[in-house]
Amino acid sequence: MKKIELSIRPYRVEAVIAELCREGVPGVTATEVRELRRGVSEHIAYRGVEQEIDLLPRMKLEIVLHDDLVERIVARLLDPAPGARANRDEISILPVVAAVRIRTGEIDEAAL
Amino acid sequence: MKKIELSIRPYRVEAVIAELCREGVPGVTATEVRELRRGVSEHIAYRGVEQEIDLLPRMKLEIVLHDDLVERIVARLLDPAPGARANRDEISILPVVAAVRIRTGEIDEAAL
Amino acid sequence: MKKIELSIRPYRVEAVIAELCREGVPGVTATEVRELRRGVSEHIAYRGVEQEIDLLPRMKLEIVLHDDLVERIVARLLDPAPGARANRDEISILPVVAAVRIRTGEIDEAAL
Amino acid sequence: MWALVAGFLVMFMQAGFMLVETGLCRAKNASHTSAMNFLIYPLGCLGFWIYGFALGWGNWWNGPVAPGWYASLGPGLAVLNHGWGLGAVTDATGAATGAFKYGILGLKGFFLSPSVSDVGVMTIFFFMMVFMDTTATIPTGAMAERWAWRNFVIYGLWIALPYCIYANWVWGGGWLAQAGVNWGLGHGAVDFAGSGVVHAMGGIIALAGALVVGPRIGKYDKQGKPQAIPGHNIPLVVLGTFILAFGWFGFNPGSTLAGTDLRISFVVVNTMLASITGAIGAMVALEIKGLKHDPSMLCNGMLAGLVAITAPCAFVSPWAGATIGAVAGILVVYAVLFIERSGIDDCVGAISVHGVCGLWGVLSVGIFANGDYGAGWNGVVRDEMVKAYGSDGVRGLLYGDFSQFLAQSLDCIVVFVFGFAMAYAWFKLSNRITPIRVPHDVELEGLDIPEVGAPGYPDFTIRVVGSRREA
Amino acid sequence: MWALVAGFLVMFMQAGFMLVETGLCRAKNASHTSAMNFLIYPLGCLGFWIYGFALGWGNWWNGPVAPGWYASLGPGLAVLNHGWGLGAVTDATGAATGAFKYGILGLKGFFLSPSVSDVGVMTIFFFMMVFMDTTATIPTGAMAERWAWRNFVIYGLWIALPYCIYANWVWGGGWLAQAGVNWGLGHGAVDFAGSGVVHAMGGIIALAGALVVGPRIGKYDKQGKPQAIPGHNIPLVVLGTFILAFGWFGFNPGSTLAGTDLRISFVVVNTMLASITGAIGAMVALEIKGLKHDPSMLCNGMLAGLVAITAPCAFVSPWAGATIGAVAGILVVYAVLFIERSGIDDCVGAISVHGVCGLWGVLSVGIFANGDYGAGWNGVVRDEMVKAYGSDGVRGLLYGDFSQFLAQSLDCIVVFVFGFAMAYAWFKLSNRITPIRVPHDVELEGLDIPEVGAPGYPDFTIRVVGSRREA
Amino acid sequence: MWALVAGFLVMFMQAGFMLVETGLCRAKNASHTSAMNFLIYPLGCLGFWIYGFALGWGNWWNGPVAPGWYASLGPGLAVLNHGWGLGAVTDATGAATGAFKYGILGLKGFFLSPSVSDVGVMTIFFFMMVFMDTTATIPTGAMAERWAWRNFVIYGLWIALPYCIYANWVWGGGWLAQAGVNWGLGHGAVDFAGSGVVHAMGGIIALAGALVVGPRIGKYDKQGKPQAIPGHNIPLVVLGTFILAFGWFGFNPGSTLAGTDLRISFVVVNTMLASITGAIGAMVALEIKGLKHDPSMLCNGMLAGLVAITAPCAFVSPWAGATIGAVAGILVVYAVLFIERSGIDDCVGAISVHGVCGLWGVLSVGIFANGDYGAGWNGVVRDEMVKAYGSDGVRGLLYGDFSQFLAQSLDCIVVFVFGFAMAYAWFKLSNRITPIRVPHDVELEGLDIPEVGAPGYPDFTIRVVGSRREA
Ligand SMILES: Nc1ncnc2c1ncn2[C@@H]1O[C@H](COP(=O)(O)OP(=O)(O)O)[C@@H](O)[C@H]1O
Ligand SMILES: Nc1ncnc2c1ncn2[C@@H]1O[C@H](COP(=O)(O)OP(=O)(O)O)[C@@H](O)[C@H]1O
Ligand SMILES: Nc1ncnc2c1ncn2[C@@H]1O[C@H](COP(=O)(O)OP(=O)(O)O)[C@@H](O)[C@H]1O
Repeated sequence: MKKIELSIRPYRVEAVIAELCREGVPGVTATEVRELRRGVSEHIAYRGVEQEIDLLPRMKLEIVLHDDLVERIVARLLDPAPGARANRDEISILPVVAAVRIRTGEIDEAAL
Repeated sequence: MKKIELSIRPYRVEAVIAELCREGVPGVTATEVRELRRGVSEHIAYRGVEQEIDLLPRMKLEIVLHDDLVERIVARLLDPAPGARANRDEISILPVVAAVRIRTGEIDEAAL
Repeated sequence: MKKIELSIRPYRVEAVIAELCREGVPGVTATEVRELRRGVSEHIAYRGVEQEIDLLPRMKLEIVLHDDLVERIVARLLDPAPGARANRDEISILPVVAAVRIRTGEIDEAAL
Repeated sequence: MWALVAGFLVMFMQAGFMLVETGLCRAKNASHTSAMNFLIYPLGCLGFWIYGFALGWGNWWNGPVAPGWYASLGPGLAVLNHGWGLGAVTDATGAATGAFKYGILGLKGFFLSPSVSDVGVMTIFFFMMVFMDTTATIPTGAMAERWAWRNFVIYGLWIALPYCIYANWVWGGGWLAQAGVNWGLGHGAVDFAGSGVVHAMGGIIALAGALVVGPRIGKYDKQGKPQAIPGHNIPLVVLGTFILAFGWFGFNPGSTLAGTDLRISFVVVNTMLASITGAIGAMVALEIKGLKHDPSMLCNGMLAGLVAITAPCAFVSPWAGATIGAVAGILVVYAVLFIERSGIDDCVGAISVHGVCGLWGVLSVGIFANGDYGAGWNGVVRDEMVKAYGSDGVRGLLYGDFSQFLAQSLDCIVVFVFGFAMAYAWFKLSNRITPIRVPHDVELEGLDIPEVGAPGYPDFTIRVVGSRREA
Repeated sequence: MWALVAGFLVMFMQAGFMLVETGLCRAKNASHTSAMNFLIYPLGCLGFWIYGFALGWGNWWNGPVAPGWYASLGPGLAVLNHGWGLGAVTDATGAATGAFKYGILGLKGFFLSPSVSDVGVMTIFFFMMVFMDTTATIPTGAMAERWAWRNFVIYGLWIALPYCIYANWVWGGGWLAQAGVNWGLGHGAVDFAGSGVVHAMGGIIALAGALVVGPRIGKYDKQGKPQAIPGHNIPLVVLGTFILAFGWFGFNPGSTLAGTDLRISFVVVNTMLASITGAIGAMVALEIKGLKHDPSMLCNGMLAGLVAITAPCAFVSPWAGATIGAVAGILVVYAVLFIERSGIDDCVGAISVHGVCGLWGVLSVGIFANGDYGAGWNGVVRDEMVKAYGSDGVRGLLYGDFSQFLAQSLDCIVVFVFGFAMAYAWFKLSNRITPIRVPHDVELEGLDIPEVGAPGYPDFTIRVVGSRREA
Repeated sequence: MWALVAGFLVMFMQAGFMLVETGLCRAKNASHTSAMNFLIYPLGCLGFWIYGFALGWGNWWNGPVAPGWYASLGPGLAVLNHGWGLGAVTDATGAATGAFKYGILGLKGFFLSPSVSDVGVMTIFFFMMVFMDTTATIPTGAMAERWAWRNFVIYGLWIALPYCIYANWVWGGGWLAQAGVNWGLGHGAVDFAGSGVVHAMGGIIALAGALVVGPRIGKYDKQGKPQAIPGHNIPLVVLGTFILAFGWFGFNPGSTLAGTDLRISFVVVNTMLASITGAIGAMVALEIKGLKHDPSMLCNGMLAGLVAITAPCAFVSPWAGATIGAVAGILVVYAVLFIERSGIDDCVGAISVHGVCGLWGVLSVGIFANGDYGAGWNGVVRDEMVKAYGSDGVRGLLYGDFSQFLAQSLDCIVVFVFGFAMAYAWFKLSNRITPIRVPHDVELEGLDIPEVGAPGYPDFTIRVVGSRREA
């Protein structure tokens, strides 16, 4: 099993999650994070002082999946990336050793 | 070493963490997240518009443990899951390659 | 590829991230978390009731890196840990299977 | 002096509007919405100071309302005697007395020029300015989260125009007030504290604005079903409503312009009763529809009650005040649903609260007015009334003066048609000067940083990353 | 007119209570707590309008207090002359004058019926209504985060009952006010602006409510040691306290009901001095106990000072005002700790601030009143006093009138017994109609969504997940 | 009576200051900043009550200002007749009349002792106390996020000293007011509502404090370039500014101390015009500098306009009021930038808003005063003026009285030198008693918990971890 991690701009969350659900993903965990990507920054003017902010608000999505689903989901995530600005989103895929469904205690693969 | 990840309803955090400490877990990291589980949603009425919310506030716990502890901890987490409603919590277990204690620079297993 | 996770006191974020960027790290994801470390607690007095708080606000940093960089970054993180109080910060290193750059669809190593 | 204190309270209502609107919008637009509500006060006042006051009250002294009602503020007001209208009235000596059968515009007192620098005029200026600001703030609520900053700034300077022209017609001795004298329509348009002039006008401009600017992205899904976009801070909304209710005690009683008028205690009690029955009416309506008692709807209910009682507050007895409030409370719940379903996106329900209940307030004068007050209002003294009831006060339908109801309905129609036309035209025009709506992705990301440069709730380490310079 | 302006300020205190309570409760209950504080204002007023005013002030004109004190509001008040009591007083002609030796209830003016529609009555109605709302809001603070919404709604309608009956006894010319005339207890129960009638009563009802509803889950651990459940927004609490302090300037000076009374400046200075010494008293108390100066306790200190000065404000000299405030400030810190340790969970310290310090305020009249003011209060003019001091003003223990202190202590006992009994019975009864406490897991998850349908701080993408339909 | 109501509004401004400062500071210091703003009110009043009032107004009756201006408050004020100064004036009989050519200190009325317990004195006491608190609160804004709590507490008690001494010189009939009589400098230092006495003094003390305490950690990077440290809640800042604008209507008109003075409506209109042109001036300045319209700067603009109009509000005509406000609005934007670049860290711009624009306000009296008002001010009636203009009102440069401008500039220099010296000395001294700045890591972690024991926005499960006991 794998855990896919990607962080996207907050307004895209609805669209991306709807996509994932349509793909039959069992669950998604979304976390508000601040993310620094080299070269990506926003300009603010606060009391006359102009400044670049690097740590920008993003939404980190975590999806735990069976291996077979991983390919399909990553593909789905790649093409529907709308948004005019150069989208330098990235996806990290981490290995998940086991997933246990608390209520039934089923171990490993069955949990999802 | 392994990292156990599970997200639970916010009010259960105190009970679960107290349990974990009693089990001698070195540390726990808790993060406020919004989680989507298929079939789990809440009903709100806002200015006359009724709606189902899917992304529900949960608390994601992350615990980094030695392998031997993992079994005991997961077992502990399974049985004390109180709460009337069908509890479809799940635990994901990820492999941790190494843990380094910053102050002393000890590498790997010793860090915890 | 590896993902380094560490949580530090919020005020150290600027210094640590500046360090990491100087080391050429492609990106950092920071999340506000509450962290429990055995033995670390703060004392508050609220309406006459004195209490120890355990779940202390920390900033969890996640950095996805090529394996070769990992050693250098972990070393960098160890030495510059200023701060008078006993700094029992820890770093967890998790394996990352693959990273995919969304825009171009490049798979694996190339993404960073 | 009393009018000044009341004016302070009305000025404070700006803070109430700001809180309600900021609370009901999303956090990513918090700074933009509060900045809009902040700046509308200076912008609106500027417009009013330059041309608004002159247009509205320039010819005030000649209007029918003058002799009876404002005496308390001293002779100084006679200086407001220059205007323009249809059917110039020549007095006995044939000289144009400056009065008109159908007054349309006042033309005296631009920039508060020294020619009108009299203590009484200053008081009226101040009082009417804060009233105008209330109207100016209402549309910002309906068009929040998508209104471009520059377009908003010019709107701020323009808003005084429609308000003051209409105010001239009703308060400044214009033709609507003269409807009683000219066409025998009861006492002409009677609007004690501005349900019509302030709230209905504000609601209608909000309607026009919401139509021109269009709904927020994500408000309506493909099937056109409205999605709930809840605000980010309900306690602020409740605080804002309390501040508005507090300010409203300056709004209604202040309109007597003279502290000596004992009628004030009736006005105060009516205002309070309407506010409580408004909130309870909304609660009951929610209960009937099987919905939970959503705090923001309860707040709208109270505001609706207050808006509705603004016109009739001095003319009705307490039980009638309570009924007007209750009807407004129920009306607002259905109005909010109706408007949402009909594709008009109004973040705070401004159109339903101020527009719909404002019109209901104007009409309610024509129904519930009990004739105890308002003798000689708008210069109308009808002998048959005096014979029948001892004094020709403002009477509604239930008290035997049907023509008053006609006058009120005329008032409603005029405010709707005039207000909507002016506003719609302006928003379309201003759209050409500078786009009324922010670009697509600015609206998605949140208006705070692109439009006003500072996020609403920044508070996270803002860093100039050393790396970029080296990298 | 002055009473109306003061009434506006007192009405604004509702916003202050809302902020303090919402700030001291957890974010998951923010929307529920603010909605409770919002709706108590309409609900309380409704009860007051229907039956409260009549019960409290129906027989006001016959009570001893009438002739001297309220003259400023005009003859209209004579209309409030119908009530019920023990020992009917027959005037010279034997006809029941409607007055009673021991007035208990007023029976005139239900629904503000036209029979009482006089300008003066309206003012008293408005003023007393906003006072009543202050009492109604206090218990919501003590029972927040666990009080079921439906039970709260019926509480809102009921609260006018105990308040008005007790108010009749003290202010409406009832037997407590007549204690002076009947039993020679000084001037009878003297309570200038309502430490006893408003605050002590509110605090006691809060006590009864907190007992019936029980502590919050997690407040006391297994060993019964209180756990700190800090609120979610301290700045709101401080803002709320400032609004309350601002409103209080309407609360105390307003009770003179006549702007002409020069005594007002003493009342104002006393009120301010008590508020500052209250906060500093709390700071000193915290310092002695070795605790840090916790902002919420400092706020409670200032509120305690204000509550305590409410009764004696017109009768004491400035230095006494400051002392009363200081004592209240220290008292409240110990009261909060005592109540927390004794197993009663009060989120905002309402019981200690309003209950304990309210009683202290009532007693302090009997100690510090310096006789400069209040001649002929409650219809009591004792010749020996006039001989001794030139005029029979309200005198406390330190100024030679022990019987006044007795009257005040009687007042305290009565308010405690009567208030607690009525409230306890009501809460137990209402528990049967609809459960007073929310179900276990609703309290854990947070009352916002299940009880009032909208989370306090929603602002995150609310989504109707497409998948469910297909899945 | 009017002065009391105005005083309530000025007291409410404390809440406005609290909101602006808390909103512009970071969340980790929210509880500390709001607690500071809360406690300054009691601490400041305490100091004022003990020694402040006596020092400032003890010799008020003998000062030149006495006869003309305060008559409305009754003869009681004659009791304030004991003070100290240079050049004692002996009346005809040679007996020291207690008056001085150059009054420096008043010495009557410590602790509001019974000797001064008169209704008029109480009113002045209350009014001047809330004014003093405004000055006390200004420095907390400039020194927020790094000011140690204990040092702040003693500052709170000390602040009354410099304020009252200076107030004596200008308002209490001291030598600055007598500058007109003694040295023929127009009407002496004229400061209607306190641009100089309250705001400039507050700004200068803030300047001294910011210098002594030093900038926040992270404010200036190694090259000394200012970094933006944005606050945590912009809507609170806007609400605070509205509350301040609302309170300001008590600040300026209240200073007439008598409700009867018709001049009030001019004061009110001037105050409003200055506030709106202040905000628009700031907007224009931001536009010129190519910056986005940052809400916090717009708020500073409105506050700057209000600060500047405080001194001249009764003496200038409306167009002049608007100009003063516009200049202040532009001035404040450049002042904020200048101060930030010159290494002085001022979280809320208090030094620029109150200090710089306060001085501008004082000077503007000497430029724009149009002589319609203020005849016989400070006891100065110059026959040549009476001949020339019919009455010797306060005239500025543009209206032919250059000497008035000199008096105002003298006033500015004195307030700067005196204020800065006293404040700088005090902060240095107090630093020795208890360190003025919090330790390094406390400032980094946030002052809430170490300094005042409670985090600003706690609301997360606070747990006593069972494990520690077993582990
Ligand atoms: N070093 C890193 N640590 C964590 N996440 C990273 C790292 N480098 C890239 N990422 C990933 O990059 C993506 C963020 O890209 P993003 O900043 O959203 O691009 P853009 O903002 O241009 O759309 C996330 O998927 C995040 O997980
Ligand atoms: N696809 C997924 N991605 C991340 N976490 C998941 C996923 N599927 C299940 N989970 C896990 O499911 C649990 C959440 O279950 P939860 O929604 O709390 O059940 P319930 O709300 O009924 O108690 C968490 O442990 C979470 O880590
Ligand atoms: N069981 C655990 N689960 C997650 N993180 C842990 C665990 N044990 C230690 N850590 C790590 O410990 C570090 C937190 O140390 P910290 O509490 O910040 O020390 P200090 O507060 O003394 O500086 C983080 O790097 C965190 O990832």
